[in-house]
Amino acid sequence: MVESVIERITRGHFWDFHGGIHPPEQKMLTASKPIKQLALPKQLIIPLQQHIGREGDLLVKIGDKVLKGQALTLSTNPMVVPIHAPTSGTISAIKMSVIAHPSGLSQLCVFLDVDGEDTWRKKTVCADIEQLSNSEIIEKIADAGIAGMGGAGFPTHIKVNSKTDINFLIINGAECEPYITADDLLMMEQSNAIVDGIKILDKLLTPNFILIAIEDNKPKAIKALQQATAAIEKIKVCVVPTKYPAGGEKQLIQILTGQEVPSGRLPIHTGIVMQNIATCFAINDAVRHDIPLIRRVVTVTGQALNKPQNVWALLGTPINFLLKQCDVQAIENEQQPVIMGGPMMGFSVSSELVPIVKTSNCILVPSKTEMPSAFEKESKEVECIRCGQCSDVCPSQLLPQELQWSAKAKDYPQLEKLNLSDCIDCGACAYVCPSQIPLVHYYRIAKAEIRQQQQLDLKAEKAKTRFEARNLRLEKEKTARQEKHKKAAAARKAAMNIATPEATGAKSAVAAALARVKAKKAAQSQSQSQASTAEAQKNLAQSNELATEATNPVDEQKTEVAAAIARAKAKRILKQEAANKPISSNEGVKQTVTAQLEVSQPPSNDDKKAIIAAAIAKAKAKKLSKAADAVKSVNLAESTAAEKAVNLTDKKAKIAAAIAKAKSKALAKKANQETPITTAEDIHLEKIKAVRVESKDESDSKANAAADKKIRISAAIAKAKAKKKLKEARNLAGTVKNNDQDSG
Amino acid sequence: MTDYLLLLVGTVLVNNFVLVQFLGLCPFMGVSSRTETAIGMSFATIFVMTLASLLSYLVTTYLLVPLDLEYLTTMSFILVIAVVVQFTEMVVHKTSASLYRLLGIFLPLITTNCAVLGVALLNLRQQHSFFESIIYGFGASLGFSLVLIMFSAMREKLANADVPAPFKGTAIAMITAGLMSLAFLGFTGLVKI
Amino acid sequence: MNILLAILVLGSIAAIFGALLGYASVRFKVDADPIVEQLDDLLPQTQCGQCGYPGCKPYAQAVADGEAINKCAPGGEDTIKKIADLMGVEVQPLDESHVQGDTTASNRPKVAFIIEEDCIGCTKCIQACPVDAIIGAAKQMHTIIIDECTGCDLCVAPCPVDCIEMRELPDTIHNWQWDLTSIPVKQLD
Amino acid sequence: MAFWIASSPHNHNQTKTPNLMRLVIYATLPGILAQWYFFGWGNLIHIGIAMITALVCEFTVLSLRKKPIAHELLDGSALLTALLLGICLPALAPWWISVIGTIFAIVIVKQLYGGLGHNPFNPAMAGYVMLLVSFPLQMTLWQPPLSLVAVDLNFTNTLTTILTGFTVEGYSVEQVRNTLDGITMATPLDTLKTNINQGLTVLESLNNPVFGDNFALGWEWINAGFLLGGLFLIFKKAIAWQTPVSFLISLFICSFIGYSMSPDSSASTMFHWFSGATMLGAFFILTDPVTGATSTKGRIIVGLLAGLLVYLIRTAGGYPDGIAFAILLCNMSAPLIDQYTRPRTYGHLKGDK
Repeated sequence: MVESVIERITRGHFWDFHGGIHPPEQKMLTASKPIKQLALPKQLIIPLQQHIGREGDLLVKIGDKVLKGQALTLSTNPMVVPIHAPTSGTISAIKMSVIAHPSGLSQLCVFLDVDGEDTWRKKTVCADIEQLSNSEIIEKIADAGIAGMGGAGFPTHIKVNSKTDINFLIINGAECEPYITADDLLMMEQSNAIVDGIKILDKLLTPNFILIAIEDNKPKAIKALQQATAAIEKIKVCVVPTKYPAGGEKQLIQILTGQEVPSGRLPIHTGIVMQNIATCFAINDAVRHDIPLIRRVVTVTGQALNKPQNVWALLGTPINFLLKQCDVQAIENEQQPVIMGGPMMGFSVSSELVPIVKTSNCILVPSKTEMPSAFEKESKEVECIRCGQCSDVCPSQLLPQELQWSAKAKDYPQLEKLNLSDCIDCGACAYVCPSQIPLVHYYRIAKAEIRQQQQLDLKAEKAKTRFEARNLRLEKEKTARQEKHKKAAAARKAAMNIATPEATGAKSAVAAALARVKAKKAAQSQSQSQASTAEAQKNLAQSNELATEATNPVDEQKTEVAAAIARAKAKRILKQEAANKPISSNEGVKQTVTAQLEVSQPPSNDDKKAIIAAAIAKAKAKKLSKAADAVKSVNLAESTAAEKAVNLTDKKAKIAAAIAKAKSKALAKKANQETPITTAEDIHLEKIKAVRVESKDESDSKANAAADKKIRISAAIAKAKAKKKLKEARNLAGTVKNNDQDSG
Repeated sequence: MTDYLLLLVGTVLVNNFVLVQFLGLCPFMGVSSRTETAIGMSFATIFVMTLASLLSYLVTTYLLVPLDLEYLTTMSFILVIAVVVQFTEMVVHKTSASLYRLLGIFLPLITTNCAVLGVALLNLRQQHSFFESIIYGFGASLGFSLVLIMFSAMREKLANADVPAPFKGTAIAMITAGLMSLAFLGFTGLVKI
Repeated sequence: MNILLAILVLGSIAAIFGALLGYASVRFKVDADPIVEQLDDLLPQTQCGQCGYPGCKPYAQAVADGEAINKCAPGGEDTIKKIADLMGVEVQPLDESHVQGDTTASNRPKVAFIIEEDCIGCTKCIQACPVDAIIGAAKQMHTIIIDECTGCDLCVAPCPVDCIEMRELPDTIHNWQWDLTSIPVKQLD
Repeated sequence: MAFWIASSPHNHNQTKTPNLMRLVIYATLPGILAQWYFFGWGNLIHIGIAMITALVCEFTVLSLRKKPIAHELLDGSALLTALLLGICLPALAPWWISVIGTIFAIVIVKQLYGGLGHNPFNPAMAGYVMLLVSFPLQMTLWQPPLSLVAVDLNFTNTLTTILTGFTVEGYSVEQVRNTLDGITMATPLDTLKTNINQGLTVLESLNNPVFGDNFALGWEWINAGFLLGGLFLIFKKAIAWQTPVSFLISLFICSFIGYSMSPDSSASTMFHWFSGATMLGAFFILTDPVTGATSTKGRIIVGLLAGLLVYLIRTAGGYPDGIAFAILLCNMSAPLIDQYTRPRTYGHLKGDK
């Protein structure tokens, strides 16, 4: 199979992909002029994210002076690609700015005021790459911030770090989009550097064959690369017929190997890796010369420019600078489309401040005569007549018109059935549509909505499980509570049976309980101890009255007896409370005052326990939060060095929290207050992990250690306290029970 | 053999139950909004109609005629059809729960599909033999299925059409059915029965 | 005599068929399909309770038992249509009496937001949240886990100091819907 | 200078639907010229009437629906429908035939479905079939080729016949249709069918002057004209070649089988190709993208089916020519065929949809 593929290629026979179009190429505008070196712009706008993946962590702050090639962000994750200062200067701002995205939305960008000196940071040039191990090379590629420069911007170091056997390494120099000649010129001028880059890739991936695919409309580039690779057996320069979109990854693979990449999979699964020409050049720069990805060739073209040509643009150069360099003809009262990328798949930009990023290969400023459809204010869309020209040109063999009907009807299941996800947005269908339907636009909207729907479904699924978990928990708590109530009721019943039979009516017992409650409430406040005694006496009188009312008025003697008993009980309670008072006030001092004071539930056995548990938890939570604050400050101050330490404290905090949780659980036995307790712990965990960043003091690593210690201490304290509390609570429960029995 | 073939072609195309004789319009309009449903309904109807014409032939020939009870024809046919439909419903429910749900009320409503009773009564009137009855029933249901499936595919296409509001839904479906009927007139005289 | 014969014949046919069907119903017995699960899958799982049931699952159960299908405000007409398809009933317009809050404003997804300076830490919203998306403790400031919030706005009403409001999620390049008309165009001189 | 936002692709090959329609209209010219040469002014007058009616109908419906009138009125689709209907009508049919036919075609078959692009049936053919079924008498008022007609059918005579039923000199339609020999004429297909039914062999019936020297006097040249126009359209890539080719092959095979089985009662293959509306149907009506199948495979299947149906209806059916019916039946089955002939998408295995 492999042999026959190579045989065919050496004979110059290729496969064909379905469909495809031949739009006017217009490459002659720029193909004959060399790549121009530009003067430095005044300011560069460097978006933090220029690739697929996530933003890196900022390493610089406003006012910092940076040198050319210095890293501005740090990669902490394989999907994060760092960015570098394209030249030396001062960071003047770090703020949201319009980025190179069709939406015209803003993202965080570093504004670099250029000092004009262009001073390099220290470079370590590598003389012999043979001395480097593969992992060292990959690290260099990752550190240089290289992401696929053909359009998608997939991090290159992931793509070249493949474990599977690679059959073909395909170097994509097809550049099928009209107008664009950036790769063409690069191949003409830098063919040796590109081949050196390919050699590095060869070392990393060890493919069986390396195919360089170039469309047959670039004779000079073909010649240059053929000369540069003449000595290397493994590399084959493949001259493929010109047809849009031959440069699409899947299409090029089909042309060269006749294989199709299965839907939903990557080429690497079929043993194929594809790299862009410009990426190869950048890899060579990064590995051999320690030059990170800070510049690229950009084709600035279109008939609205007087001097269209390819330029070496620093990343972050705003397009208005480029347009001025190429002498744009401003048309009065005319809305001029400025397209980043080619005419088929590029997007129009909304602001002159949009910067060049790693994936921008072309700035196209067409004149009205050459591209009238780009100027149309209103869509000239008419109804589809099912002529089928779109399906004839679709490189994915989809049915664009049926997709269009379904997209308009928002019939997403049908769209998925028609394999909308296999659409590569090449725009061939919309290009040929006689009804001028913006087909690709419909698909994009539908794709975005399908994606969002999937996310919503995922979210709904999560919400469902969370809701069910919550319900389960509430249910458990409820049954637990009921169980306890049952037990308590049984205990009361038993107590009543033991107590003197007809001494107290039920009502007097209630009255007594009421009195008890009030007395207790009064007694709890330390500062009002005097008043509370008085109040308790008042309560005594009240309970007396109540008791009087309660008992049968016919038998006065009995009433009196009952009242006396009630009074006696109340007195005893009062004494008891007085005895309890110091303990509780002590508690109040030890714990946070707020925690105790707000508790005002009737002190039944269970509730009391719960209150205590809540108090403990709260106190602990506070301590934890203090610790957390410390951690936060540390985190800010020493972001790199302290990271491991933070992780440590994080762990400790977690352990402490877990202990506290376990204890409070044991204590509270899922009483009412459990919900806030657990969530209280959650909040602090959450905070420790990562929340808002606002800190005033910059403590050093000692503070970190201190925080660590603090947490441990607080955990220990909490443990001790919990033990004490437990004891007390048991005692208290015992006395209360005794009281009950007595009163009964 | 040729006769049977002609009878089949005649019932499927020339005297199509739906588009020429206008029988069974209720499920024709009701379950034609999706092709999947229409195919399911077609199989159910083919099964019911073939079995019903067979059973009704047996009931007439061996029960009602010997006992001189021809006036009970309609009643006993209804009984036969109801049983066959009920049976079909159970089978469908067992074999394909999703189809069962898709067909919904129209599955038991095959009972009231006038094409089913029609085929039984027409068999009687045209004095078909046993095999002719079966072929007639099969052909009628085949014709029904053919146009039902075609119609459903058209309606799926129509779902995206920009139909004026007053004609949306059933109205435009009826117009489409009328145009289909017009097209089927082309088969007139194809088979002389 | 004739009538008797007729009755006899019809009766015997009916009896035979009846027996046949009886056998068939045993032979082709189908267990009840788990309709509640399917309904629950169709519902948006905001657990908002606007339908009058404490969550989506209970409402799914209720619909399976014959409750009206048009009470799910967050799901809107799409959901009603899907339920109608599943249940084999007519599509009904959304029951407006079950719509709380201002649904006309926009269809953009919203999440709850706690104005943290105003929060007094009463935990009432925590108890109201059906998906435990609010964290905080008594006397502590609360906050919303945005990723978990379903936008049901059940926490808005219980807040005694009105410090919770529903805010639209901001547009990012990740959730942008290709609405080209919304792009602000800047002038280039 | 201000920025202008648009979605990609920003380029377009600048083809337009109205241009496509206009191209198809031009391509009918050779056929129409042949028709005019052999049958006089009748069809041209009908085309004119139909076109005016079509524009009026479109205007009315579009204004009722508050759609952009100028835009859609001039897209050429209504004119094309009227043109095709006018070509198909018998030359001497009364004027209201084309008016009713066009109203039916435009209002009911096209606009009720939402206008261009939405109609599942070809409007011209649906209109024709409706007329054929509803007004069988008027729709068989075929006129013999001019060379066989006794009356001098100049423009005014034809016009008055169409408008009033009588020529200027006062001949009725029936009289006009009589040939020099005093025989009422029918189309060659009609004549052949009647003769075969009467037990005559094909060879015997070919003696009838209506068949001329080759297969069908006049008709063969009209068909040749439409064939020419069709080839032009295929050359310009305005229509897909699959449908007409597979249709003609299918018709050829069917008629060849029939002819070789019983040469006496079957017309030759070339007679089928060059009589009736075969070429018009093959290149101008079956290829209507709106009502046909969209995939390549689907187009071939539709063509084959149409060929079979045309042959069946011509030889065994009750109507002399089956093109219109066959096309409507194909329109009916096209959506179903489309559903089952979807091409395999890149990266998907066969059968894995």
